[in-house]
Amino acid sequence: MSLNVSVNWQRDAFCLQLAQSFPSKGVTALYGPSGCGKTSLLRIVAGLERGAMSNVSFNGVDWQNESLCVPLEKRRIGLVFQEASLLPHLDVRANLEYGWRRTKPAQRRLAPEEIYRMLALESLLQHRTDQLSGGQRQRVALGRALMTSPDLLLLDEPLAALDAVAKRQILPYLARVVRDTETPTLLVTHSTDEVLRLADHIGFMENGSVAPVVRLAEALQDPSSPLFADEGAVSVLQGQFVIEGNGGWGMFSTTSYHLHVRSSPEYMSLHSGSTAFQNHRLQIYARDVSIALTDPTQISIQNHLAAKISGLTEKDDGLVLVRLTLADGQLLMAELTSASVSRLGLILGMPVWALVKSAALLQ
Amino acid sequence: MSLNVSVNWQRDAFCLQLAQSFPSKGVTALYGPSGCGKTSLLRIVAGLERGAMSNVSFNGVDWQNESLCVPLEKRRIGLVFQEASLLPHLDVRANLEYGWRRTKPAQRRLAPEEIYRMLALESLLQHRTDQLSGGQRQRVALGRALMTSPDLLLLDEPLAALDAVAKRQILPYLARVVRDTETPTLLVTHSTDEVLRLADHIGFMENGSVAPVVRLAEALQDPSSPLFADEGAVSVLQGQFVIEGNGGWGMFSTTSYHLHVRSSPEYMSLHSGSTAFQNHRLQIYARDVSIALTDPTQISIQNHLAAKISGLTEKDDGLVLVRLTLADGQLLMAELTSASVSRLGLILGMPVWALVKSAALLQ
Amino acid sequence: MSDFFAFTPADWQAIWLTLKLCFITTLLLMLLATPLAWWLARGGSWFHTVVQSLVALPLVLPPTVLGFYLLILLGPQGWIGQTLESMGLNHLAFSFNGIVVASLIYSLPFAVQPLQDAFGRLGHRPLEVAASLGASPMDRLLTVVFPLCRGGLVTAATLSFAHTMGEFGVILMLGGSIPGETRVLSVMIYDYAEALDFQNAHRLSLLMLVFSFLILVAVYGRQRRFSLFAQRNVNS
Amino acid sequence: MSDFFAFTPADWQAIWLTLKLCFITTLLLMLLATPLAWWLARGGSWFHTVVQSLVALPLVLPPTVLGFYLLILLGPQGWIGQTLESMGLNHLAFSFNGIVVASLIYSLPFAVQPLQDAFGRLGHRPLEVAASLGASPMDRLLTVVFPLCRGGLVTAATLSFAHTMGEFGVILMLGGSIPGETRVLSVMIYDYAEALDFQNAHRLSLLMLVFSFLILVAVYGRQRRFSLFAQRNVNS
Amino acid sequence: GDATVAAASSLRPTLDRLVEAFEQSHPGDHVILVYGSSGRLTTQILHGAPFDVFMAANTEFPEQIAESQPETSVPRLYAAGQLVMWSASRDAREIGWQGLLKPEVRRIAIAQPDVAPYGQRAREALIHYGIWDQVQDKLVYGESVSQTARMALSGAADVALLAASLANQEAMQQQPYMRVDATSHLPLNQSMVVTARGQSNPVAAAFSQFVMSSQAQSILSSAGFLSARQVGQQTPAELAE
Ligand SMILES: Nc1ncnc2c1ncn2[C@@H]1O[C@H](COP(=O)(O)OP(=O)(O)OP(=O)(O)O)[C@@H](O)[C@H]1O
Ligand SMILES: Nc1ncnc2c1ncn2[C@@H]1O[C@H](COP(=O)(O)OP(=O)(O)OP(=O)(O)O)[C@@H](O)[C@H]1O
Ligand code: MOO
Ligand SMILES: [Mg+2]
Ligand SMILES: [Mg+2]
Repeated sequence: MSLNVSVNWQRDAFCLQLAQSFPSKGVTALYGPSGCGKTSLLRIVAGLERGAMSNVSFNGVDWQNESLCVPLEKRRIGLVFQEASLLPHLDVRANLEYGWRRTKPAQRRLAPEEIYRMLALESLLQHRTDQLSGGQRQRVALGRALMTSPDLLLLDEPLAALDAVAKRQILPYLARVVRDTETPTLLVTHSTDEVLRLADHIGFMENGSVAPVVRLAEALQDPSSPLFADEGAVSVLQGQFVIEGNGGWGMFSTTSYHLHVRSSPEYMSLHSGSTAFQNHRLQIYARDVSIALTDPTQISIQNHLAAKISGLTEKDDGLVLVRLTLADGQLLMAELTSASVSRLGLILGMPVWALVKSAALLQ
Repeated sequence: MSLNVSVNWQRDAFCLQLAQSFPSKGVTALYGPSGCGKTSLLRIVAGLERGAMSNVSFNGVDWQNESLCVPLEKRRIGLVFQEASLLPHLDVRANLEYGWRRTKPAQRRLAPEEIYRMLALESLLQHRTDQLSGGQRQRVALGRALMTSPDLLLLDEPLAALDAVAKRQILPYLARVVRDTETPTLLVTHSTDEVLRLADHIGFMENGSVAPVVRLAEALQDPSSPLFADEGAVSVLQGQFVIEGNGGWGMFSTTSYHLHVRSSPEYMSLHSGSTAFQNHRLQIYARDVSIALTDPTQISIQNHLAAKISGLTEKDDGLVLVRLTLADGQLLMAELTSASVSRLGLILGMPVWALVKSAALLQ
Repeated sequence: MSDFFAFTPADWQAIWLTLKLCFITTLLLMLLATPLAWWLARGGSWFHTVVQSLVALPLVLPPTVLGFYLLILLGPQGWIGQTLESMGLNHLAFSFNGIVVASLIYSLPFAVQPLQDAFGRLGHRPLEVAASLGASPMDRLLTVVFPLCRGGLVTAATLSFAHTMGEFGVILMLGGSIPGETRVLSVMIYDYAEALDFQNAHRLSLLMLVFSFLILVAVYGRQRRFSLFAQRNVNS
Repeated sequence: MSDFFAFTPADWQAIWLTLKLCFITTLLLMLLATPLAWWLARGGSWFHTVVQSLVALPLVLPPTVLGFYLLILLGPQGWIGQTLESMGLNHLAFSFNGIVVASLIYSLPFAVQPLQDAFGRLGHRPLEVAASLGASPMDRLLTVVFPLCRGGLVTAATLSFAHTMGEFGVILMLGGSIPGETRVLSVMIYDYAEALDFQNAHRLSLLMLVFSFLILVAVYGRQRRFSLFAQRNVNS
Repeated sequence: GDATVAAASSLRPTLDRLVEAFEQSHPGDHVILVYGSSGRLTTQILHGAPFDVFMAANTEFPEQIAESQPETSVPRLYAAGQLVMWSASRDAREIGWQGLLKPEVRRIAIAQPDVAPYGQRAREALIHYGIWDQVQDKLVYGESVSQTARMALSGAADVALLAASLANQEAMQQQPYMRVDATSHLPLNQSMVVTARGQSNPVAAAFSQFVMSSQAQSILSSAGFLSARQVGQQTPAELAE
């Protein structure tokens, strides 16, 4: 069961050509440079580009082929555009309730109050849409789409207009919404952070075509992934997380090592009550990992992990990406200068200590 | 000489109230949460909110007071809106040239070709505006504003719609444009990174008012600055930069210490030719700084700086911000867990080694 | 003054008839013009252009001449009239139904044009949004298109109403000025003027002007308030 | 067929006069209606509402009645006519200038309404953008407002042209049907029809219809091509 | 019963009085009057208008109807119009035909000769007095005599040639009129028919009878028409010869 799309669409100079199956569970990120066709692809999935030669089916139901085109309103798709497109003749509440009213009670999985709360919309309900700032508008658009409890969410850079604080506040809620309501989501985004926090799968787009969709963990194995162009390589470790004391600090453990890490307050408030979580993901930027030949003492870095060097990739910017295999076999990447590599005499197979300065709990 | 604005404007529930002088040199960032009035303020400076009770003067010339309102077209302001607002009846080239044609030849400081090149617009010139993707549109809007060689640039989150790669490519050019052409700029942004890269001064907005505009360096002294809410505290060191070899690596030096750092390729290509630069800024995230009691060897971290602890600020999230005074008196901040602080027994006045994992050259 | 406005039973009959004609015509016109304008606004073939041009053609002919052709077409000798008669119905000349049809044709361009403009300018986005929220095409029409094109609807209805009210050439020719059936106010005023009965002509003219003015002020006033609200929204 | 279209010199005179009247009226109307529509579209006071309602009022009166009032007003005894005479000019009754004025008044609502709609929907953003790029108000009008409101302008001009062409009640009364001066095609067709000279009435009607149809097709065809280009732009 | 009478607009308002008299002498009968230009009414009758009696302002149109609708009654002359000269600003009797050429007479209104009988006769009179060519530049045309009267009333036309019945109206009594010599033009004979539709309507027959009664005829002549007797009991057919 999944979303299958095949498109062959020449529009002026631009050609969108792909045959792709997207998982119909969790969040699939579409990541690619400006103008590569992300919006066009979403519009085809939504049935908004009738001119496009395309076949679309979702969970076994044909949405579009040569002979048929299920109209958008029958697809139960939540759509958030790049620019908030609020209906200007309705106030905020009426915009939000527009879809809600048109959703059969049996299909309503999300309570309006909950959506209002998670997107901080309560204080805006009485406003006219022209009284909202850009960010507020986008929040309303997001809420409005969620109100229909859609079967599929199509998000076209929904957070681009939000400020960092608002973004950080909403991200975990969005993550929870798409997870708890099990709404499969196609997310177009430019932000590696959003991908790491939200995505389960990722499809890289370039010039009108999509590389096969892969699991995020898999995509992160590739040091030259476009995801890393901005912030550098990232490793993701799987393990158990147990909260210790307050402030969100706790212990991330695998069978063979522990890391002292911290989850965000938003994360905490979402999971208040429980203290131990299985199968969590820890995100570690390669630039936050240093290497020592002996286990250093008298240093502020807390997390020291024994590892073996399993790869050394020289990049053209004078940096070396060091692949480290941890005791439990998981992969950790470290970014060092080539000067350091030669100073320390790092070679393949060498046992070293990985010093992890900081790590972020995902999921 | 500067931009003076005083506003007292009640609009429905929202009240914008400020009396502020903005420097008329370099880039002044306006930073604040969604809905705090940033766009409204820019519109007042542009003369687009006539209803607003306000006084605006620029470089000694009154733009608006009780009795007068210089129209926007006489203010020579370059304006880029949150949403690209291309003129839909003109193609990309005509949009770009619209302002250029209306600029007196004597006032043209920027050559169109240069602007096209720096914003990668060449391949878009023949397109209709409705053939552009969101990011492409915003690039055109930016270019169009620059084409008038404005006396003042007002940018309302101009890069919000650009993907990370495009953003990273354009940022240094934008920085150079505003610097080389000495175009004073008011920049509304949500992004700390943009602030650190572009801004000389910063004004924090909250709820319709602006805190006094301060130099960026000054703002960075405050560990609780809103700028740090997202990425944590940042220190900025002043010094000399000398390029050594290729890949952008070089030596950042002050009177008493050196750091091995790297500038970006975009930066390099902008400054190709020269190899030594005075008075450069180095940005170091506090989370990238570790502390050791003795100078560690056999560790990949290259930059070890002798320092003295001059401050310990416990934050409510279990982290401690350690202020370090370097040999030349400059300030460096390190973010440690309180567990590390107590494990190492850090106290005020203690001599320690600051380990700098990575640093970014600004400017 | 009270004397000035002491209307005769014939006046009252004409007033009532005029209102009936205007309301019915405007109503039917909106029902008819809306789908037509929608179709015209969304399509781009040469066929659309031809239909759009045909809609505007009634404007071009002098009203009595148009009325004459309608008489030929809708009367007992015309093929529409004959078809109706052969179906056991009445032909349309010299009847109230006939002048309704005539007014529909004559005022059609005034209903179609503003609607078409409004629909054309609406863009696809609001409709896409509403569809994604589960609104069926009819639902979108009622809850998105109409509210957002309110200006166009008001203009269309107002122009249609006013134009039907003032129109008399077509009605005179096709309707035959039959009291209680086709003798509307405009015909009556015309008749008074023809008889050099200026007192009555002035009286009824003033009535129509004042009445129409009040309607227009009410309609435009409401519309204006609404459209100012909406103005900052153009880019949202 | 060639015989059917063998126009008499009187026909040619009327054709020429009609074209002249339509072009001049449409031109003047656009010059007049544009600032008026702009003012109406941008303002929100009760005064705007009143003016907007007044503009639509000529629609409501039967044309010959309107013509009679105009005759009184513009003729040698009317205060406008007298004022003109005292300035050494001619009064406006029974002259080409007079029927131009009458057509202006009568067709004003058809020019103002579509323009006002278009201007109202334009929004502030494109104007703000153009101003920031150094365009003066007049420059913005020519390079932003007009191109973006092209649909409204075309509609306004087309409706005005067609309506002036078909209008005859006012012209008949005020113009006096003077050959070469005020006897336009519509009056001529009317006369033919009144005299039961249907051959001539058909001939001229057909001419007007075909000519107008061609104009309309040309105008709408161009406009349609343009507006389809612009359609995806509504949100950009 | 009811009957609908279509009448030339130049009969207004004389016919109103005539109908009043008819209804008084025929209690229970009712006449609905529809005025219009003779040309339009003819067209309408030819296309099935529900008129029982047609009283035209000429003799040709009733004949035309009788020709194409055989059940129509034989056209019957009921009166003749009289042409007069009238001016809102002066006594028309003092103007004289040559006076029309003076520069202070700027505009002369007549009914459209191709359409209205009064216009046709006005043209004949102007030709008869030898000034047709000279007044060409001064002529303006009304669609009907009534419109011609309004042109003169408004003062926009200095002089008008119109129907005596109109000049007798209250609105025009401010100035006296000058009767145009009946020999200067063909007579303005007016005839009527009972239409095919009116044949089965006794009220139509009664009304057409009544029009020829002496009571009705004297109403007509007092309003400014020549009664049928004054014109001579000729049939329209004879007149045409
Ligand atoms: N109406 C159109 N006609 C022709 N080409 C178009 C049209 N709309 C978009 N394009 C082109 O199609 C390509 C894909 O556009 P699309 O909007 O899907 O990009 P995108 O990946 O969403 O970009 P962004 O991240 O900037 O929003 C672009 O190169 C654009 O120039
Ligand atoms: N036309 C209006 N009428 C009344 N209030 C308005 C209007 N436009 C905006 N506001 C309010 O004014 C405040 C400031 O809006 P503004 O657009 O200046 O915010 P902003 O700082 O630019 O936000 P963002 O970062 O989301 O763009 C908001 O709270 C908004 O609700
Ligand atoms: O037929 Mo008439 O009598 O000219 O109005
Ligand atoms: Mg896009
Ligand atoms: Mg804003």
